[in-house]
Amino acid sequence: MEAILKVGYFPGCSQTGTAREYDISLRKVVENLGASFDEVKDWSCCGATSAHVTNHKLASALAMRNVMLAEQQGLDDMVAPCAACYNRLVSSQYEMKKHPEVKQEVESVLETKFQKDIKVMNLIELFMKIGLEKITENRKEELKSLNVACYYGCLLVRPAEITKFDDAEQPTSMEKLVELTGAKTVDWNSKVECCGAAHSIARRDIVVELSKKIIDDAKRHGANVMVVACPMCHTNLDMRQTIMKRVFPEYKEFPVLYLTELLGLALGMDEKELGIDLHTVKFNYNELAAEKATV
Amino acid sequence: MKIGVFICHCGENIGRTVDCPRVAKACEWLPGVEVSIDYKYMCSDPGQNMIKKEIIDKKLDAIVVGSCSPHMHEKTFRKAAVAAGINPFLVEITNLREHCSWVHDDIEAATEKAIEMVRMSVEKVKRDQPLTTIEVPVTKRTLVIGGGIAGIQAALDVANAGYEVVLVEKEPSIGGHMSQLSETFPTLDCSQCILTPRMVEVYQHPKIKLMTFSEVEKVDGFIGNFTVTIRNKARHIDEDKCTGCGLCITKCPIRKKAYNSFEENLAHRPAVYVPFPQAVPNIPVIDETVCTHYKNGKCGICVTVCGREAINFDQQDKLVTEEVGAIIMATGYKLYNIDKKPDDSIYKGYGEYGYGKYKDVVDGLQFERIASASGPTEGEFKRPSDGKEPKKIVFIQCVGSRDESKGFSYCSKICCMYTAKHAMLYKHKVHDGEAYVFYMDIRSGGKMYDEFVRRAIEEDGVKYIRGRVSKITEEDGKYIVKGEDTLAGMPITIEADMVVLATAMIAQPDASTLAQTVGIPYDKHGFFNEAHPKLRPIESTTGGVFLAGACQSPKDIPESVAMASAAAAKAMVLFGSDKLEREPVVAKVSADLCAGCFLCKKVCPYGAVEVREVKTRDGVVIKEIAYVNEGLCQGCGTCTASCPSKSVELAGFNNEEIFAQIAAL
Amino acid sequence: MSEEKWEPKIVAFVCNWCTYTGADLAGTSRLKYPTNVKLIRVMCSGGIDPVFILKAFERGADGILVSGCHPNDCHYNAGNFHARRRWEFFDELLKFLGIEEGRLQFSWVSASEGKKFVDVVTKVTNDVKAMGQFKAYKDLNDEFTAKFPEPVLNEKEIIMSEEDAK
Amino acid sequence: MSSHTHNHVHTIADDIKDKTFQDVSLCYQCGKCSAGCPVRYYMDVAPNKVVRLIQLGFYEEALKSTTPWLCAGCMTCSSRCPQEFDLAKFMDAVRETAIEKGVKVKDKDIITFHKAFLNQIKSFGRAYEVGLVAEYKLKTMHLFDDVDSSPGMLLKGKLKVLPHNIKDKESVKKIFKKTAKK
Ligand SMILES: Cc1cc2nc3c(=O)[nH]c(=O)nc-3n(C[C@H](O)[C@H](O)[C@H](O)COP(=O)(O)OP(=O)(O)OC[C@H]3O[C@@H](n4cnc5c(N)ncnc54)[C@H](O)[C@@H]3O)c2cc1C
Ligand SMILES: Cc1cc2nc3c(=O)[nH]c(=O)nc-3n(C[C@H](O)[C@H](O)[C@H](O)COP(=O)(O)OP(=O)(O)OC[C@H]3O[C@@H](n4cnc5c(N)ncnc54)[C@H](O)[C@@H]3O)c2cc1C
Ligand code: SF4
Ligand code: SF4
Ligand code: SF4
Ligand code: SF4
Ligand code: SF4
Ligand code: SF4
Ligand code: SF4
Ligand code: SF4
Repeated sequence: MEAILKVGYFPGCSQTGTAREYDISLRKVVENLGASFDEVKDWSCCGATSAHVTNHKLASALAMRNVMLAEQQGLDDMVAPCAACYNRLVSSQYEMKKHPEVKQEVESVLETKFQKDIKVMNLIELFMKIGLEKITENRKEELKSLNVACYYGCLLVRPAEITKFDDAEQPTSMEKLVELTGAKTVDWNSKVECCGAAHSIARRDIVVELSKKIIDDAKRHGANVMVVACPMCHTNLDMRQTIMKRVFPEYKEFPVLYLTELLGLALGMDEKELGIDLHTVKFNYNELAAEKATV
Repeated sequence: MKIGVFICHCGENIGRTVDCPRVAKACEWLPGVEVSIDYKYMCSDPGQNMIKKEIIDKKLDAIVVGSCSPHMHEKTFRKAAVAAGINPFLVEITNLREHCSWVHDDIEAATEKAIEMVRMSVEKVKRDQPLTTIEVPVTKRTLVIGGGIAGIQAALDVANAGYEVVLVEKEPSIGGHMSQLSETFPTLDCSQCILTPRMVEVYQHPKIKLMTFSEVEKVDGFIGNFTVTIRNKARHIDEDKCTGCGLCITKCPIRKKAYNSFEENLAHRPAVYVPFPQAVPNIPVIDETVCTHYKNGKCGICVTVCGREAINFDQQDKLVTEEVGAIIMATGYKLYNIDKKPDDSIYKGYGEYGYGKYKDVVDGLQFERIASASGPTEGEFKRPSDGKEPKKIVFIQCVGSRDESKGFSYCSKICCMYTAKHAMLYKHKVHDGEAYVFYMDIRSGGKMYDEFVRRAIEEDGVKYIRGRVSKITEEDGKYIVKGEDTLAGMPITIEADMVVLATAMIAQPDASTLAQTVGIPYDKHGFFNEAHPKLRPIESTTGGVFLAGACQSPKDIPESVAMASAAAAKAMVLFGSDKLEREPVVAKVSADLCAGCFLCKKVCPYGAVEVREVKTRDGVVIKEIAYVNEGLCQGCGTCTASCPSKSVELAGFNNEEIFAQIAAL
Repeated sequence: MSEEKWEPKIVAFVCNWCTYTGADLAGTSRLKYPTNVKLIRVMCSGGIDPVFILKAFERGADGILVSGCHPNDCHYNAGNFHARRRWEFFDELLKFLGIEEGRLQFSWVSASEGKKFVDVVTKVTNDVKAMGQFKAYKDLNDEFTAKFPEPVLNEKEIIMSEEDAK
Repeated sequence: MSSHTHNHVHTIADDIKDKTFQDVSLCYQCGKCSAGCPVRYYMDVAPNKVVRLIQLGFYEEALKSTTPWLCAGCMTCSSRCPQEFDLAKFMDAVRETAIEKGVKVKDKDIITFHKAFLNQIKSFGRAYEVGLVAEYKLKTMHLFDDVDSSPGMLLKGKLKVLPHNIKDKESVKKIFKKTAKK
């Protein structure tokens, strides 16, 4: 048997709460593909939006504390499944590399010296590392009935010179992954439009409007499901549909899955196992397939 | 060696801060100095006569003149020295004015410094060698590379003056980009109509040797004496036999496999083709990559129909050499195209505008073809996707230019003008159409240029919006253009039927390779560099190579033509005499010392270092050493500094001369 | 020469096309700078042999300036590129030889930068002044020439010092 | 830390450059940022205009605007700017400056939210949603805004009633202390 691939894991706050199903499905899928997680011990919040919008130094230090822990734990890389965490972590690393004075400051706040260059991966990079062929090999189900709108959101691909993994305007890496499940993908306009995640609580009006625009665009381009790779996006796009329904009586619900949930389905797991039943908008592959067949 | 020192007061200019008599007096004591005198105006006639008289009377071997910058009067004093019988290179100028009196206040310190400066010159002049100017013969023929309007103009000017021209064009026809244009600003006259007669004139000119479908492979030699190797690519059609009847073209069954690049890929062309109907020469080319014959040996319809037996599938590329004395670069530009993704391109490209994903988002030249009466739509405004007439067109300026992050930092200079032209042409044909232009600044310097733009706005009702577009998306056949009007401070969304990107003029992709072949410098964008941005804009820094048209920087037609005529004149200046004189500041290798490491050859920016074999009397090669070709050497001295055994030296600046100056400190 | 009146001796190797002409412009603009720097004109900064520098230090220079055209502006296409490459290496060598950083300075001054020329010259003068006299090489050289008198190049130096004595 | 000469007054523009390495003079006011900004319609001053105000020294107007607070940090602007000006980062710095200068912010709810969020992290090391929502709601008095989603979430185990504690809470507190503004 080949050695099990071990990957560092930084769950991020949402993963333990609002995005529980993301955490569940991610762990299951990764295990199914023959890899395992080494969770960063005692990780703390990356600071996400609130810190970096109000205090630059604090933001960098909060994010880098986790990189420090990973280094101390002897990890070479770690995945941050939340796009916002991912962005915070790589941006902080980038800034430290580019500006030695920032590095000095952060090191003095954290009372440490960074030695290694820990590779922080996003969800898509994680699967590229595990190996796309693993997905094809272990696939149990061909999700032929799905027309997927892959939603990258803003923070996964931007800025391209920092994230350096896909095109910032016309990314395609998630489509490639999704197509491995046998699902089709649609070409649509809002792949990288922002859903306003930062304002999820304080300015729900903004979030609802932006999210609805994105969902409408996906529908218009023939998608029957959307796939996301970020808990913040999911909160906005899934949970806020309750309000959309209330405000726009015509509004029709639209399922939004985590990329890991979609992969899980293809790998033969069921909705409950993957935590899809925790979503606001219901989704059941067989029902959807049957519905589609009748149309 | 007897040396004369002459200290000039330059009226008060030097005299005020440098105590000239004291300098002259101090220099009398320097070893080797025979006479040292000061005078009010050395460059004046009496001043020069005094120098001449001293040279003759005192039998001087060399002189030092302490005066203004050598860039000012070195020539004057050399001439005087020659008249009195000494070699012009035994004259040293000490720059007492620009480098001493004018930049210091303290008389004492300035005088001290002046004495030291003269002392350094005296030590140098002692070691100066008499040199003779180098004479080289001139081949009175010109090579013009590139047959766009610039190359055509330059070729015609030189040829009309009676000198032979070799015109090399890499495409099957001359004409360049101008042949693709519909109408031209600011007069809106038909581009083809004014260009075609010139193209024909080139073809028929007895003094012009035209080589189309050809490229320059190698350039050897130097100013007045270049040897150029040219590759005539195989057309697979015998140029001498073909009459240009076009039968082969109409009968060729392969019609959709290749895009027509003259039509900017808006149409297809057969496997055998001429780029456009007015092509010069009107001789087709067979495209091996799509022709059936080259796939499986079948078809051959063209052979059957050609009454002249002109088709020759086995024709091979041919290498020819030409001797010329001057080279005119006229290779023009390329248009930035947006259907480029980061990984296959030198620039990042516009993902937000779709990387060319949308069929009706076209670039400037595509729009020229759509507007052109001879274009794929015969001048009707039809959009590429569905052939419908666009009722609303958005033009976006500065695409690829003034955009360091996506393309190039420079202003491409002509796109403001051509956008105004495009919008105008459209409004003239589609009266109920709407035209919007997103711009950042309108740059329309030129005779009647701004008036032209104003006409588009005032008479034709083109709406100009100041701001950039952030994103284009497609929805149900409409293009949603999201931009900002920074003057109103409002976001603007336009649902357009078509979008035209005013993409930038950029350097030809192979410009840097060609520059290296010819041996001229180019800037970081790939445009050829002029010798001086103001005073020598037509010349490259390499002797005998001149620049014309958009290969030097973005240019419109009048500028390209003006530059072409200027380049022609520069070439003819060379031909004005049979021999060229050059300063003998060149490097020379000492055959005895040279170890044959050829470090010098590696560093020489002009390829002036050659390998020479040293043979015994009976012809046995004993070693290889470096040899500097005087014609090519420009006297930079880079080789001298890199030679580990100090066996190559620069005349007039050799190590001994410089050490002497250091020692005299 | 008494200690407090010591003025640094500085040699500048400048290329003919850019820095020399830039210095001309400083002159025509009547800008002012200290008198310590003496220029030696070469055709291109690419032609400046590191040995020139060592020689100059040996001959009692306290500081040296090397200046040519801007990287993309070289009259000879690429000459100053070679110069730069050579200097990178030479910088190391100087350190090895124990010549302090700052004694040898590099700059790019174009024909139109009269003001920059003045700034550069002033800076190098001030820097070297602050560093004090550079004796190591001169001493070494004096010692050496005392033992092995150099035939050609030294002759007038003797005469010069006689003149000084007068 | 500043690299400016002594006779130069350290302006807010300089301060922004020190904080985020963003030089406002880069911006040539093309407006591409504003045109693509998803929350442009909610802002009182267009993003490019905030840069303009800082360029011209109208600091008060810039710091008082709602724009920096509404900016979602999506970096659409930064990734499209022809001048490679990182406007998102610039917005961070403007917000930071506004807080430092004690500017009264019009959209108070957003700042309250951010403060509540940071308080959670400071106390527990991780975000604690129930506490966060509670603190935010108490402070803003938007008591029943989220009724449509919260109870369900609690039931689904998505919102935890107890905070997530990390072990080394002190180390996080220390970070807050060390980076705190004077
Ligand atoms: C959309 C658009 C609209 C325009 N409208 C106008 C207008 O209305 N009025 C106006 O004044 N100007 C206009 N221009 C500008 C005009 O096109 C140029 O000024 C002009 O074409 C420059 O001529 P050129 O000969 O320098 O270059 P080109 O026209 O580019 O010609 C260069 C020639 O050299 C050949 N060549 C290239 N490399 C090699 C090589 N290595 N070896 C041999 N041959 C080579 C090329 O094939 C080409 O034939 C417009 C430009 C554009 C893009
Ligand atoms: C404020 C200003 C700043 C500028 N800065 C720059 C710059 O930084 N860079 C740049 O490239 N350009 C600059 N220019 C432009 C530059 O001045 C011109 O491009 C250039 O001087 C034009 O040269 P010319 O020989 O054509 O004309 P002129 O310099 O005008 O020379 C014409 C000559 O003809 C003589 N003359 C006129 N009529 C007659 C007659 N009937 N008979 C005999 N002689 C006559 C005049 O006395 C004069 O000597 C600037 C211009 C201005 C106004
Ligand atoms: S030679 Fe030069 S310094 Fe002497 S008078 Fe003539 S211009 Fe002036
Ligand atoms: S090759 Fe023959 S058929 Fe074709 S154009 Fe020439 S002469 Fe006519
Ligand atoms: S042989 Fe080739 S060029 Fe000739 S007709 Fe056939 S396909 Fe066309
Ligand atoms: S000419 Fe006009 S459109 Fe072209 S780059 Fe310059 S300003 Fe932009
Ligand atoms: S570098 Fe010197 S030794 Fe080497 S080949 Fe050239 S001249 Fe000869
Ligand atoms: S002096 Fe310059 S151009 Fe002449 S041979 Fe040497 S390196 Fe080449
Ligand atoms: S896109 Fe960049 S240059 Fe343009 S206005 Fe915005 S910040 Fe300024
Ligand atoms: S980062 Fe802020 S200003 Fe920039 S586009 Fe996003 S929301 Fe708008």
